[in-house]
Amino acid sequence: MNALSRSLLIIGIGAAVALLVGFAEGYSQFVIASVAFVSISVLAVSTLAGLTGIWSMGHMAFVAFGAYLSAQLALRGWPVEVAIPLAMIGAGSVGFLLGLSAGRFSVLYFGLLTMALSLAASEIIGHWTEVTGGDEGIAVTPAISLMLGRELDLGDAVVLCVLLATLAFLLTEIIARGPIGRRWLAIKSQRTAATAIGLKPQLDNASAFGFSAAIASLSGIGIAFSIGYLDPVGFDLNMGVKLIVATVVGGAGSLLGALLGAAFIVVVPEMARNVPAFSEFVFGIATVLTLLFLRQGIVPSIGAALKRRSKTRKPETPSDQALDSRAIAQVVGTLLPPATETLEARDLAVEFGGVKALQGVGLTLPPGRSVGLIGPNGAGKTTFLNVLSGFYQATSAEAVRLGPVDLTILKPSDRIGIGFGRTFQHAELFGDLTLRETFAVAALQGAARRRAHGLPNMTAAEVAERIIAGLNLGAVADMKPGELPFGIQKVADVGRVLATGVSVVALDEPFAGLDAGERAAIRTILQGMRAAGVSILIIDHAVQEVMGISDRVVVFEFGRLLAEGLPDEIRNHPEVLRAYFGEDAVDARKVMTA
Amino acid sequence: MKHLQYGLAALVLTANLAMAPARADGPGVTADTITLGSWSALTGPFAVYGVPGVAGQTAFYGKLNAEGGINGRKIRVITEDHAYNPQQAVAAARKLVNRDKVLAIQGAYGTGPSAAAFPYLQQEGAPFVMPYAGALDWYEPPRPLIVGAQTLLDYQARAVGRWAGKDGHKNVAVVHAAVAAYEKVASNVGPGVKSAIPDATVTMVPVKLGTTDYAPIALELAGKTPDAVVFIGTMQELVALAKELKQQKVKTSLYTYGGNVANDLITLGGEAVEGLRSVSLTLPVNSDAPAVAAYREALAKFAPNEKPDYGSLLTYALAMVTAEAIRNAGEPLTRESLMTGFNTLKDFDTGIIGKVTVTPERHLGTTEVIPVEIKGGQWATAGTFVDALSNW
Amino acid sequence: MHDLLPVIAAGIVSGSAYALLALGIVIIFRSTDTVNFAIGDMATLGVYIAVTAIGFGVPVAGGLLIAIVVAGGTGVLTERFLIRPLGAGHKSLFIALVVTIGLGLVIHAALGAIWGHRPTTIPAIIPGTASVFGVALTWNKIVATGIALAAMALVAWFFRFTPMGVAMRASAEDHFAARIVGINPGRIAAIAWFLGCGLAAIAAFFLAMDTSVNANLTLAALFRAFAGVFLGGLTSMPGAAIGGFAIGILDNLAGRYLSANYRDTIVFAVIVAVLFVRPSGFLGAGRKERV
Amino acid sequence: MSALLAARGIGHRYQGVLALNDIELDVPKGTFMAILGPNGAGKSTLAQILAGAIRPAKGQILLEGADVTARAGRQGLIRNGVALIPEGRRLFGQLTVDENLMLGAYGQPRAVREARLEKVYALMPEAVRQGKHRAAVTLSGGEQQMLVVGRALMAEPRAILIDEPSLGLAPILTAKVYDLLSGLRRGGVTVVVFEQLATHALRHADSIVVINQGEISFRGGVDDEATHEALRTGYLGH
Repeated sequence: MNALSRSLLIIGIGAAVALLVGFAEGYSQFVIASVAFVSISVLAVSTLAGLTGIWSMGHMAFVAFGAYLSAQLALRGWPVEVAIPLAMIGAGSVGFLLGLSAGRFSVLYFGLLTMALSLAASEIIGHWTEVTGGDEGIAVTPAISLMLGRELDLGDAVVLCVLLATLAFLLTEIIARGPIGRRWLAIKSQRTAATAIGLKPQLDNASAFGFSAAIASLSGIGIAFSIGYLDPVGFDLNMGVKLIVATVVGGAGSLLGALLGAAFIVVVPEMARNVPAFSEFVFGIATVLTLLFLRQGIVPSIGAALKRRSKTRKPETPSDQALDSRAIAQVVGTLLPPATETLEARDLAVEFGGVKALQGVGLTLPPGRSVGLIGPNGAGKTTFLNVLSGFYQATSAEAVRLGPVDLTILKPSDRIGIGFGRTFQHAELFGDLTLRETFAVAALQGAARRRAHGLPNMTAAEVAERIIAGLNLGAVADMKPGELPFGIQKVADVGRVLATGVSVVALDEPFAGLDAGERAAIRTILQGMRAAGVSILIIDHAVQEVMGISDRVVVFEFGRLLAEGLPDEIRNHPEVLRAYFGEDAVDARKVMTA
Repeated sequence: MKHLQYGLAALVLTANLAMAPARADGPGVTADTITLGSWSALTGPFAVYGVPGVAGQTAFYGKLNAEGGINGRKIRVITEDHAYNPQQAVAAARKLVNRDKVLAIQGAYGTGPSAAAFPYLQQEGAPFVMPYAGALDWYEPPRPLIVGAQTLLDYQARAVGRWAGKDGHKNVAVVHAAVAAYEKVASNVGPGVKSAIPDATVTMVPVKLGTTDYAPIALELAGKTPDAVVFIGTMQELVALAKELKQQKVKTSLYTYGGNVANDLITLGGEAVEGLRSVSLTLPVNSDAPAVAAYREALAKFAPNEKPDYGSLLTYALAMVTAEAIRNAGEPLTRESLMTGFNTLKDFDTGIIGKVTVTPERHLGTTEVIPVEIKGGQWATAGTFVDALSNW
Repeated sequence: MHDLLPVIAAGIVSGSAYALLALGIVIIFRSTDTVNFAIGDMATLGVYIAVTAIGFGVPVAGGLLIAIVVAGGTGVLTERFLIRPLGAGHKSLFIALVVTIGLGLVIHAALGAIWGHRPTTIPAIIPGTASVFGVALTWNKIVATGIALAAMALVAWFFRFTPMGVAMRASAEDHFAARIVGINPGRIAAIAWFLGCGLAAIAAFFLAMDTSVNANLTLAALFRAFAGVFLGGLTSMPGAAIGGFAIGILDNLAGRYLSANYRDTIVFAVIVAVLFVRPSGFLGAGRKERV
Repeated sequence: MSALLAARGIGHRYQGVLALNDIELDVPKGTFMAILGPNGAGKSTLAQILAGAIRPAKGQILLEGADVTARAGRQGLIRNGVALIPEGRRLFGQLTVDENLMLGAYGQPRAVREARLEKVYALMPEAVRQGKHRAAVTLSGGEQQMLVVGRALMAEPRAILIDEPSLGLAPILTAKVYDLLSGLRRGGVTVVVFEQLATHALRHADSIVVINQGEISFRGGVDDEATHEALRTGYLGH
């Protein structure tokens, strides 16, 4: 089902429920309204948790914000149509500011901070008597509606709740499940790799938190007008915890899950009404049982079960037969400009707590060439790459630059902009995104650079399509990395960096863990990239592979530069042989040269 | 698959809720039953008050029904839990009025939660009678559909203040929970003290509601050396304060108001609360007055899980007032005639609380309290019913 | 400020309950990566059963033991039948947490249903008061604090010197390595849950003795214990204990000198400020991020 | 020579990543075997499966002919005398040297543990002996590697499986570790080394197994020409 039909479905369901309200008797209407406004706040928490991994216990603060703001506006005669955007903007801004700090904390600690937010909100509501009525609460004046041209009565309020829910689900479908949401998911599943393709986790976390807060405020508007009375107890931590329960039970990040989660926390106690004082009991048991048997929450668990049943297709490992380096070169040529700058590192040192990981190393990668960096385990190859990609700070360096740009002062996420990208030893693909989505997310990051270099204008989807075709990933383009063999994941990792439009690519162990066929495929792709003018830095253990594709080879050992030269020189370099095979170079030479 | 079924069951249930047919019987009255609605805190921290409150009326209506009901009709009370959450009280109100079609809401517990439901009740024209709660604005000015007989906490506070003054305490500290509802009530203590001793010093000491550790407060009071401390807050906190005052050897007299006149206070407070004085709305539960004896018997029979205590005795008496009003209302029994039934109560004596008189201009049926104190580990009367608003 | 020492003394007394609860939370978290939100309710369940036993003539000290065993046993069963089936890993973190929330609700509701909502009391172990820094503390509180401190010392000794304790620390540090030296992860988890819930039961028992036996006995204390846990670090046992005491003292200082009304807000403001400086608490392990 | 440990038809996969395919292997009692192969060949997986630390998806593990596959996945085969020293050492860094060693004999009576502790300390370098109460993380890499061997020895194992002992060590330190392993082998302990770096293994081992892409590509003696050919193919491709 595509995005448009999903959106239409949401509108359709919303409209149908709104119509249904007219036929229901009063109390059922109220239950519908309750499910509607609770589903909005569950949706907000669930979307945030599902797409960014941030779990918030403090969202009732935003719900309260929406509720009290709309009550105050109604009191002053402002129409509800004005209250909606104002509440969203206000809650969204506060949420954005709070979200900026999310990345500093682990999931649980940020959970505590949001708990503190909830408590702070309760304190404020309890003491700001003029606006909130303090702990005694305030009755809400019915709001005027511009569309209806009159005050909302209780029946209208129910419809309002349903419409607000429809709006919330629609916005979430469009924004959170569109390109922006893909970014959030990318960051959630691989923060480091996301940074390497130019995403900014802090900013994206903040915007996700802000979005989610804005959605939550809609729930408050629904509560204000359908309940008609606001009291701090209704927005306390207890309710915030219930939203977490609903999120987990329904399944984090799922729209249908949010609806079911809301129904769960409204309807389960409703079922237990006839047994007074037992709603807690029933609610608790239902929560525990659901999670024991549907571990990932209702919707994802059922979804997974259905998928298991239908899936039999097994993706094939890529092989070089299907790949053609000339075709790849052609595709790559349309995606990124040829390299024009030299990547250079001179006299670089890195220390971790007094331990020298690198000292005095360096290398030069002229535009369009390929350089191999090899060395035994512990040589410092990965550390070197992490300095180049900005994840580690060099303790000292004479120069680390790409052309005129000093890399040491650039943030990791800014390297894409000057044309430097990297891949990862373990591929580090975005676990929650399909390959197509992954390429599209990366393509958006590369758009500016492609434009600046006068490459043909393409949408993200077009870029993704080209990469899929060029790397022969058509059969697996709509699958997630977890379902794919490692070989395909590694190919996709290269595809991802190509989509960002960079001209200098550092590959971290591109051959590690691959079989012969997969290695051949990577080799073909690298040849294609070279032919398209990409500068390539290959860091790998697979000596033979590196030698085969590199113009020059650099060897590190124990954090120092051991040798540097043409592949053939390195192959017979006594120090290199010693490094790999120890002092018994006789044996080793046999091994290397046989 | 089993798990899927649970989910489906929940969905089907939601659908059923939405489609349930409305019953066509009038508002809660049939040939043989009268259905009343009520709400209370049956869960959460306030269940300690809410549950006994329900037990009292259960005992009264149980006894009444066993004796044949009112004009051949049995009384049925549907009680909903709101866990002291006003939003849940609104939901309860909607269910009771809209689905259960109750005649009236009576004996409802919780001031804030009940107030939250008023706009809805008013829209539906449902009477709200004899609540186990109350605030000044419920009765002043009188609202046509609200009638009660629980002397307001504000009046109790004034009365206890006056008592402290009459006892000769010139320097009085009022320790109160720092939320608006309690603050308002506590503000009546000062005028009460001053009505007896015009130049008395009254200091307010706000404490966060839910405080368990009263050591800092006791130490603060030790510095102020008040002659008397009037406590306006929950029982658990009163116990904590009393114990801490005793420990820190703060020599002072402790006063409180009706909500805390429970046997639990003695159980929990032990020696620390000996000599504590309070105004009460009811006679002590161990009183040998006939009505109180009948209450104890009914409670043992119809709510055997609850031991006799202040809360259930009060709601028992309030239910007695409701029953009297239903009798007064005569036939046909409608919401209008019920309100008339209340409005014609004159000096109705439950034998438990102060005499109840309701008129269209006066919807709070009584403003009387009775002074009580803890003597030898038991509540004992220290006088007779007095009007809390008078200078008794 | 003349009563600074007494206020701190009172803070240490109330802090000992927070510290016990915090320690319990951390022990369980370290062993099974589960934040046990039901720990307070499990402990309260232990106290209720202990009170029932005391009603049948069991001495108060015996009651304390019963509370520990019941709470600890509930913990062991919970781990075995509710937490272990969820499996390990990052994804189960919040699922396990929500399961304990659900369990807490069930226990809480059961307490009300079985024992009613009216508070009862536990008789004091030793009546009377003593003067500490000029502040009168009941012997009860002093004994309670003493037992709490002794329990913490015992736990420290257990983890420091017994093979099982060392094994538990090893397991917390590296589950896999612990397995391959022959440490049974199931037994480690069971002991951790028993210890954690048992410690919480001690806290709950003394809270009950100090105030009353009621279903919401640990509510406020648990909340402060969590604050202490986050202050000290979720992975550090000494951190949790110190954090708990720190919260007790901070809470009393704030209540006495700043505002009795805003004490929670003040305590939380301090914690948030601390977390911004040290995002994993004072003694907690930093977050490892793989590059 | 009978086989102490044997693998029969072992197959394993991690999330679609090739790990092991149809491994048949006999580790003769009392020998020093080196299992060599490049990164990602499946050595670590095989080491963990042979030691019972993870349960193979397919196949059986035999210990002296008895099928012990069912015991795998929990505490491994340490109680049956098979000790694993995993890749990256996996010491308990926050625990002291003493505690690390004592854990090696976890479950044994105190007297036994203390007696063994003395024996093991005798094999340890000076720095380890001097630092009994230091946190293990403060030791140097070489000392840590020795300590983790010591931890395994505390179980008095019949077999030691050691994964990448040379990882991150200077050659001189690696040599020391191998000397220790050789000494153990002379003392009757079966030693299996899983290595990327061939030099030391070639010098100390009795037999060589080359594993590549999850499959055994060669088995033979140390001085075979065929061994070198196999290693070349294994490391550098065809």
